[in-house]
Amino acid sequence: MNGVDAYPGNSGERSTVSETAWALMRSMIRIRRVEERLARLFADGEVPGFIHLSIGQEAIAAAFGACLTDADTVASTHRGHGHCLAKGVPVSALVAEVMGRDSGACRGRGGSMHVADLARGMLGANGIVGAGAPIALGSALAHKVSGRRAVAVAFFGDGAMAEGAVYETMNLAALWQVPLVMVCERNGWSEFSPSDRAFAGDGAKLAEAFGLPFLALDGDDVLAVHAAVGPLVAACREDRRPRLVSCATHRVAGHFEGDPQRYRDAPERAAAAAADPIMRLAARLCVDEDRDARARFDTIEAEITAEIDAAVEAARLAPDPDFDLARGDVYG
Amino acid sequence: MNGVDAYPGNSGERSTVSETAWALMRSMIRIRRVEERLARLFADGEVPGFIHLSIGQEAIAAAFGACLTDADTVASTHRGHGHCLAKGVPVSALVAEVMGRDSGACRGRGGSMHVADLARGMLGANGIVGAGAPIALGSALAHKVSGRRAVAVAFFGDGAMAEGAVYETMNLAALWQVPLVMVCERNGWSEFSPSDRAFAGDGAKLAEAFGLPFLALDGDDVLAVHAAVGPLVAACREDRRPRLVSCATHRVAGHFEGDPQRYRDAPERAAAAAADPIMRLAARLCVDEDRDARARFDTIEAEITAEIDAAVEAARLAPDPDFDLARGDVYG
Amino acid sequence: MAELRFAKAINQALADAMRDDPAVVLFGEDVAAAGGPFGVTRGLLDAFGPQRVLDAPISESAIVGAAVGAALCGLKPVVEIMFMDFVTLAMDQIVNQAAKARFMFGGRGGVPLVLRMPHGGGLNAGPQHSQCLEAWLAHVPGLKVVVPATAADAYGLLRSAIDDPDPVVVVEHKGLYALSETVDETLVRVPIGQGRIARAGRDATIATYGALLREALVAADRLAAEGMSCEVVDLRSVQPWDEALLRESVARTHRLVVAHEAVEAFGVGAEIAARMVEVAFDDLDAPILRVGAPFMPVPFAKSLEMAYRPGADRIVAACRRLME
Amino acid sequence: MAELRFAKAINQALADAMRDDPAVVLFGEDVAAAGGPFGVTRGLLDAFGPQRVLDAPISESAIVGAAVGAALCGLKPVVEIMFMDFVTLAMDQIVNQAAKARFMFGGRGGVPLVLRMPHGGGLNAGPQHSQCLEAWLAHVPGLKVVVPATAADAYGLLRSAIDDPDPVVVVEHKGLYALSETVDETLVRVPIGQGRIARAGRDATIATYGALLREALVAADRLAAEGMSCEVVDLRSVQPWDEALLRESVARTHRLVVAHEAVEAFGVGAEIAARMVEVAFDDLDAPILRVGAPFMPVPFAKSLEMAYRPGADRIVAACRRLME
Ligand SMILES: Cc1ncc(C[n+]2csc(CCOP(=O)(O)OP(=O)(O)O)c2C)c(N)n1
Ligand SMILES: Cc1ncc(C[n+]2csc(CCOP(=O)(O)OP(=O)(O)O)c2C)c(N)n1
Ligand SMILES: [Mg+2]
Ligand SMILES: [Mg+2]
Repeated sequence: MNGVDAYPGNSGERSTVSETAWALMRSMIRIRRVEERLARLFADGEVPGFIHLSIGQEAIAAAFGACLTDADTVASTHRGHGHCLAKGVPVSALVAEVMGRDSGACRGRGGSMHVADLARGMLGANGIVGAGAPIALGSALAHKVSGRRAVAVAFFGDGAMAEGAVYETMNLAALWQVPLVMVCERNGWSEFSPSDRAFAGDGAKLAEAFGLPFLALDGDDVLAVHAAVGPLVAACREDRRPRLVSCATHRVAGHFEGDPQRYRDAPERAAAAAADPIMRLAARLCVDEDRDARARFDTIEAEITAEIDAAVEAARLAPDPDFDLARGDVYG
Repeated sequence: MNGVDAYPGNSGERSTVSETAWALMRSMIRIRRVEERLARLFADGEVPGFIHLSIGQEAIAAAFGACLTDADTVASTHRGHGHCLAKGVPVSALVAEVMGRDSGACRGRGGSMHVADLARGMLGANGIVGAGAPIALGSALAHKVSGRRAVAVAFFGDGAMAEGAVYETMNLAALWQVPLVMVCERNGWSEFSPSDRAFAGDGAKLAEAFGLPFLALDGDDVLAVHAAVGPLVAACREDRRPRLVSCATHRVAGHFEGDPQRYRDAPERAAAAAADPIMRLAARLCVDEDRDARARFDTIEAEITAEIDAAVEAARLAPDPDFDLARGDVYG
Repeated sequence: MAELRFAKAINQALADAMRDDPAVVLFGEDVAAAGGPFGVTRGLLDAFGPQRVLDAPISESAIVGAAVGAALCGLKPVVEIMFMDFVTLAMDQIVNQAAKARFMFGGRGGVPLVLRMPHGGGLNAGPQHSQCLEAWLAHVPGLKVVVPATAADAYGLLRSAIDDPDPVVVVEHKGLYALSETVDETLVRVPIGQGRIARAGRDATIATYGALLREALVAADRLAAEGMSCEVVDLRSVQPWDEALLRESVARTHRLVVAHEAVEAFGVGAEIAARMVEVAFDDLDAPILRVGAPFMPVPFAKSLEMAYRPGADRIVAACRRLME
Repeated sequence: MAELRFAKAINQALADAMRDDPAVVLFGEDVAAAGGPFGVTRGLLDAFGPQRVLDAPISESAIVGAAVGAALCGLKPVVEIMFMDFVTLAMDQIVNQAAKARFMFGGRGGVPLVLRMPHGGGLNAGPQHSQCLEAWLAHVPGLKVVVPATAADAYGLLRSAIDDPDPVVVVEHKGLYALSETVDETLVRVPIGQGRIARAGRDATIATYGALLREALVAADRLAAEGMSCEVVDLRSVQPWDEALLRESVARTHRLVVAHEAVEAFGVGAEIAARMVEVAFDDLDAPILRVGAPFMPVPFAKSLEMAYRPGADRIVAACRRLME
């Protein structure tokens, strides 16, 4: 079970499967390296405000992203870099946005918590916990009313399970029967509190209570998530019904960059780091043992490094956003 | 099973049991007759604004009221007359409030949707669906922090199960472990919509999801509700833990007085009327067959009629509320 | 010419907009099968079907959030908040999401969403069903706020709101729904941000909007009998509001009263007065006076609510004070 | 005399109030174990225990609702809303419940509740973490709203807020938390509704509150160098606000600028200007000018936020305009 051919149980199509795995690897590495670079830029004072990294949680974003098209819509959270990149937001647009440059996805007006790309169905990261859920629901309604074969995905954290808006969304989705996939990323933390001190509920039972099909996944196993989400999204496209997916994962970084994390102990942090979905996939792709795999891995790293280098360089060279233009964009 | 001695399975204490039943009967009749009178006063233009009657739902209020003391707290809804009366708000204070008189429970400033009596633990009817739930939770916290052996009760409708605040309350109650009894009155309607078009969830499963002990009751059987709620409230006083109670009941009247109810068909309305908890208890007390029971019943009716007559008369004679006094009561 | 009820004008605007544009959808609590708590959406479910006219559960936050998401994806949702008091439950979606999206996303898309909500007292509906909270929304960059005073404007402003590429809040006074007026057969759009002179006058300007327009006109009648000629300006929109029109009026009359039903303190009148003092200081022959509700919740009892609500009497008194 | 950080002053006020009155309890997101997102509640869990200092989940509506219920039943809850922008999620409980209870229940009980919430920009926190929404709350009868500008006032106003029998919103500027000041050893309560003259002057009055006080003082310094003598009034409370003090100041200076970080349109300054024009019209030698944020969401990028936020420059410009 440590080879990629175990996935998705379809050894006859080994190469396709393997290509999928490599695509997921590339997607995860891109997210990871972008965020690592953002962390450095933040430390160097090149990223203003605050940023929340999804290091350790890349598998979920990558797996979902791989199952979605531009017509599909995603509403994300404050921890949204991964969702954005996986949904197709170019690295350059994301990096420039987080750095507050005019070339950013939102012309530097929103920053990390508001990266959006409406043309690619990315309805925005969101600074308000839980607020993305009803927005995704509304986009699912639009898909249905407009007769598009598209689905909407709402990402939210385990801490967000305390917000009323998430329940209102479950209920409304169940009543209206729209193609909405609600995805809870259970990274064990709600800001500085363990999430079991922030949410007393049980996802599976909640889903059952609202009659939503439910899936609990190991969110650090990208192949498992992808194997499950592919058919799930396909089914959602067909039956246009809502469902709930719960992904267990780990928040490796602090709540935000610069968070001293005094509230975490060493073993817990070590366990979070050890769950690394990239390392897990690398092991399954035999990156350490197989020379071709290692070469391919290194190539991806190099390409992505180059992509990020170029993005950062371009962002640095980009002008400051224009104030009057911004002011003029309050109304259409 | 049609005699009161079947309740609560304790035939050795027939007379006490029977006294309890009669007390519940009195409580229900008081609620019913007060609301019927309010309906007439409304039709005659003596009640301004709008009023929501709980006719058909009296058993729940009566049974809970009988298990609570003045130290216990209740947060109610727009359909709160019964909860108020059962919690000890005098008929005179309630009627005068609903009629907008200075002698009203709130000096005529709030009306039907805001009747409160803080000294008796009645934290208010409420014009905002779902808003009473967190308020009751807060009072439960106060009981706990202050070391009082008191419980808090939050009433809300099945339509209110769509409001996020109700879920936030469940979660918070489960996390904080406070003595809160959440009571959903499932009358089948959310305003003009059948409640299954307003709430897609399942109460038992929701309770389970949040780890709340759950009880589903026939809310039109006052003895059953009382038999269940007595021990439940007593347990809550001891263990100071939250729980959820779901009471199936029937809304006999319109959503508000004057509602033409075009959205209801005759059989459904007839079924709602037939579920009458007063008639059910009367049958068990053999009011139609037993002459003593009939006499007692008639006495209650007469006493309550007299009480209401007096209350209405007093309210009519009471002065209009004083505007300057009201204006002065914005701050303490 | 025809008789038109205010509520029917709104209904007509919705029907016409839905006929003209398949992207227009309606949702809200009991707006579909029941035709709305005030009957405003009656018949629309039958005319346009359950895909476009949807009943929603009692979830103000998710309802508005869904409208935001739908608006970002090509629909033009028109949402009803049953009473303006309940907007308190949807402020995040309105203020943090709908209002900011266009700006925050770099001007690359907007939220063409309409929120209809009845405000105001007069029905003895008590403190949680009578508030006028439009000043909150007018304070939020990204929102537009209109408050029709006549049936024709109820139609015309709602049509413009639905056409608008941005979120527009349409505030309707509950007390107007049942009132009828004589209107032109052909109802037309009314541009957002454009006021109108409802009555010309020389001695003072009364600026108002919504249900208080009728009171202002009554006041002007009464004052005319006393020899004071008042110009009445119906602002129609409060965000943006027609500063130029009011400026011109004040340049002629040199005196200004701003009247609304909302609480006076920190209400819409404050902004209008503050702005006029800035741009028309030299034209003013008297202080700007405001007529608004006293600083207290809307009381329930008839006598209390009567004493609470501003009307023609207070407008007359303010105008008289201006002439002292 | 001692050095005191603004955040520490708040912490001290909380600790002193909890020591003096066992009814005072704290809750909010991460206020207990983690000591608050800005460190303001650090140490209080250890000092007062988990019965009185509670972490709450991300449920702004239920948090405030719970505070209302607790306040109705004998406790004095002090609740933190992590960013003022999130007050949008709790408006029902604040406005429809807390603010109205005393009035609505016949004056027979109140809601002695304190809501602390940081507002303002300067941290590049973007459009959903930087707003100044105090004008909304000031518009609501039943609420009081204070905005300390100094560490001493942060202590003194919070103590008064906790003593108060009614709901008080304490707005704290995020940018002030880390700043230190020299204060008297003994910190004292500051009455709600009482402003103070932060600097005396002759030619014009600058009325302000919160973080803009520092900017106003800088502006006054600069203008003094040009020969213009400005009086700076720190309002400290915006509901109720100290009309008498400002009236007196304007009677002396005949000119008024009102400055705040919130969006100018429909902001607190509108009410102050409107009221001053009403009561001090004859004293005014120039229009009342307002300095506030432009009508747009708070932008993220450094350059944008810098251009957005009002500061000493704009106050200076407004004062100069007054003298033209
Ligand atoms: C409405 C709201 N309340 C509080 C916050 C502050 N906040 C930002 S992230 C966060 C924790 C969210 O936890 P979770 O949903 O599990 O997401 P995670 O950070 O773990 O990805 C909090 C409390 C916020 N942004 N919005
Ligand atoms: C927040 C809010 N939304 C909508 C309403 C309007 N409204 C009043 S009662 C009601 C239906 C409530 O249904 P339910 O909770 O089942 O109570 P019931 O009327 O059946 O007793 C609605 C929609 C309201 N009062 N408050
Ligand atoms: Mg989390
Ligand atoms: Mg119901």
